[in-house]
Amino acid sequence: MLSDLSGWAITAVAVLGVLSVAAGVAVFVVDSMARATFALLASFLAVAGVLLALDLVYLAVVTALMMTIEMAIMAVFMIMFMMNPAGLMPMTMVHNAKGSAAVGAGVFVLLAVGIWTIDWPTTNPVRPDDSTRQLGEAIMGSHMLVMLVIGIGLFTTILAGTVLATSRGRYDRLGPGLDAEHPDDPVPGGLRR
Amino acid sequence: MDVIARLRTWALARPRVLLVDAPGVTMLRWSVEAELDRRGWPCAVSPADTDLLVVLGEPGPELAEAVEVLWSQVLEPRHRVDVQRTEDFAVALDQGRAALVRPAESGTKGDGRPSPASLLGKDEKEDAQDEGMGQAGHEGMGQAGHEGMGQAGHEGMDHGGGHEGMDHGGEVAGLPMASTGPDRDGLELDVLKVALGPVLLGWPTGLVLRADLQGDVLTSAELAWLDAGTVSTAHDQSNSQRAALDRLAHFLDVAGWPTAARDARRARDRVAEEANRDEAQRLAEAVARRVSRSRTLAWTAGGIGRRGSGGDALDRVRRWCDMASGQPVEDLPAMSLDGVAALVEGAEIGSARLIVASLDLSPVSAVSAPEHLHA
Amino acid sequence: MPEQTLAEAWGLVPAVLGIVAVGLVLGVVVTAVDRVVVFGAPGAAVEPIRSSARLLVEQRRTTLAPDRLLWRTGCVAVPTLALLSLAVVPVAGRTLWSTSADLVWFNAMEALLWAAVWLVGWGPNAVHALTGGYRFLAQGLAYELPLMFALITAGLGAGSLRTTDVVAAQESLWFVVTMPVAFVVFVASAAAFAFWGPFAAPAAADIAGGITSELSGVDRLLVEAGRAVFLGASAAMAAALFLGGDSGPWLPGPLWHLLKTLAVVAALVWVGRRMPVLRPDRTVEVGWMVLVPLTLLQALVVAVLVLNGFYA
Amino acid sequence: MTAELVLQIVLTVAAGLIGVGLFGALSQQTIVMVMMGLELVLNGVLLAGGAAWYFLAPELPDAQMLVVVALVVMAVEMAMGFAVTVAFYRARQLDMIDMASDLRG
Repeated sequence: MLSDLSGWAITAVAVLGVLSVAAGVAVFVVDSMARATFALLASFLAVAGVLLALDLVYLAVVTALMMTIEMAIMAVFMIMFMMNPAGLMPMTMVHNAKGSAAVGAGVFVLLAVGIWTIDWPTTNPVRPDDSTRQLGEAIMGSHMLVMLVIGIGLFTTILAGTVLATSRGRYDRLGPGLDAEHPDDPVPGGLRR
Repeated sequence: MDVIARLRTWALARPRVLLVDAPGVTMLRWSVEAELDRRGWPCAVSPADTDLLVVLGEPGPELAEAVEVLWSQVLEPRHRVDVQRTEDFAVALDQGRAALVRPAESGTKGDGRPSPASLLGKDEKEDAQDEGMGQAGHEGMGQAGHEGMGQAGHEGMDHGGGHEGMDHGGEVAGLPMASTGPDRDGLELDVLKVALGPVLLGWPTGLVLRADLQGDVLTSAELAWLDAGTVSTAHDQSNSQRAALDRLAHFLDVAGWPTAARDARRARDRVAEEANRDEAQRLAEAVARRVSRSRTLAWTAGGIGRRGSGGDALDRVRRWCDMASGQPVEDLPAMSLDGVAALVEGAEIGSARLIVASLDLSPVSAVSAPEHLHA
Repeated sequence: MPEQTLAEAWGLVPAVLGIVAVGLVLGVVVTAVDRVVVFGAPGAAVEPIRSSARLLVEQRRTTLAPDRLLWRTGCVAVPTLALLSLAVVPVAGRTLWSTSADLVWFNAMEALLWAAVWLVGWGPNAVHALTGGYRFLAQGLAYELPLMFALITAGLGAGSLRTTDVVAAQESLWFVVTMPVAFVVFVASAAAFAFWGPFAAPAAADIAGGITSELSGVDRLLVEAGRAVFLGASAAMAAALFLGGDSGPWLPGPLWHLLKTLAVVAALVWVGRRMPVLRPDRTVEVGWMVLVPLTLLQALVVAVLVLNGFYA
Repeated sequence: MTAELVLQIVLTVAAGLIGVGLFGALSQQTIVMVMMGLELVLNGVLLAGGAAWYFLAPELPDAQMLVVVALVVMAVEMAMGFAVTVAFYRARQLDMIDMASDLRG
């Protein structure tokens, strides 16, 4: 929504940026799995806020939408499968923390050096009226192949995820001849099939 | 100051009421419910939601203790009213509201409100096996561990942590951690010990359901009456049509159908008034027809709690509908608590509540059933 | 830009205050209509305000070992998100702020509401509250996609994700005529996300109030207000997306929009209170197996109509 | 403040997210926490992609497409991660049951 960078926008971007990194650090600092999940969500929302300031409305809102749903589901998994979901018992579950920290810091330094030494070509680019329209037309036009691949990839993911996660197939539900009148489910659904 | 006092009076003019009925005071409860409906005072579903705790009759020692725990969870402004006789209740309710409106003197806040942790200690003696409670996760029990729990168990219960993996058996906030157990879906979810009752909306007061909760599925359920054996056997001999309407109202409360529950209660109260029999009959038939013909109720509550010859929860409710509209229906044999426990075994917590609400359980019938559980 | 936002027209602060006021009024209206139906007494209309005042004088609940930070965050987030979702609903012909992705914004706010409500259930460290939180997650997941497709269908018909464009595209024909399924699904999903009426399982009496079971005082007020405001905002959105927003003869536009919103609220409460709470293990299957394909089919029909120039 | 400086600040933030995410992905012991580290890395990619679009090439949709792809990668990673975790839990339990029957036999 800002066509030029006002002082307000720069301040907002800086604050949100700091917030996103701080929340990212919090993910691995807090004991509680629920808090870790929501710290990650806070990090995503801060990045979405920056994208909003950068005029990428659709991408910002979609980031918030997708990541919220993902984190809500993630919270359940964290609580189901992880120790210490509420963080009432202090504990650490890391291995090779020093080496990992060195790698993380090293990559950051490397990237930062690159970022601050490169001469970025920011010469008054032409801005589209509507970034959402630009993206939509790219998806349905010049970049359609990307979208096709993404679509197939997502569909594959749905199938693979379902296969991996379920333990009951149709033979369990409908009997060896697949001829049971009603599927044998632990909880009957609402369709009375 | 005056304005504030007036605002306070206005704000608390219709307090939310949590009713606790000791066994054997059915008629008193009916009159109080009718009065509350007339005044438009809503019913509370949890202690956090309560302004006025109304205890009807004289609870036995165990129930009285549970009511104490419940009372400790009600938040200021709060007031407790004990009603023994039918003629007192209107005055008692007025006094209760007046006491509620009076601002608490500064400094009294917190008096009589033990910290959650101290409640835990108190309850420990009562139920050692309730610990552990870990629901999904979080550790630490909610307020008051259990039993008392009035309402809902929720309070209470919660806790332990979910930890899988680490069976350190440690304690957190005074509560042992939960452990995991095999479950229906093969996912080794945490096992939380819960106690439902003895005071819940649409739940026979004094009944306590102890079970393991995994996710929202109850396993290894056990049912018991508080004060079992000491209950007076004086059963209110009331009109079966009114009793059926009352049970129907309870079931509809649990099923989350407030308008139908309200109509069932109003019909129940009208039936008692001799003045207008025809209209009362019409109301009773209308609500019975509405419930028994409801497709959505059949869809949502059908097929649960199936019991040999007695049909499922929905069939039992439809029998009550027939009774409520005045048709003669032969009685189903009373069910033992073990039988009920078998019905709720493996049920989702909401279905379990519906199943219990669809059975006419009372401490009296339990005493007559030989194999009932003792607490 | 041809269309102006409320913030540009009135100034930012008055516009935000105006939207908050509209949200609160809608919330009170929804609650009042609901109370009148539930208690069966016309006098119940003042009860929402009385309850709010009573909750303000009440103590806040504490439980043992709660996750206080997340709990309070959830409680504050619920009404905030409900008001934010109102930011893209046209009021007096303009939205508080207008983006090129208004419909997705509305959807995102409702997804965030989902996370916030789960936090309200998680925070107090109590069985019934957490059970309510899980029910809400399952219900939200099943109704998220149908709601998304319903919103997108309206955007598809208008060729824009901007709500003011969607309203403008209905000048000749209300979208509800060609998108009845999307309209019904939108309103039902909104009720599901506000855990209200037949979709109140996360806060139902069978789990002692579920996510609201441990709430009292100002926390309860925030959550209850949030769900009422969200229902009101959704009704206003439904009126804008499917019922032509502020178009109508004789009366001024905003009044028409208000009337349509009230009609949606009244219809929702009237239908919703005629049935018991639907248990989530029954409703989620309907969401996944019936509503998702149905809304996709609806979108397909609308897409074909768009290609034929029906909406042009 | 020049656009270049703002770009550099935003990119530094993105680099910070990537660094923190890498630390987490490498140091955590459980699948779900490793996934959270990877998500943080991708979060940095989102931010960098958005900044690149705004400051460097807003006339082209390529940077936006990069962000879309990063979002999809996140979704796929999450979905597969959860599925694998569930499968792993089931397998672990099956193992335990197998072991028990071995003992008996």
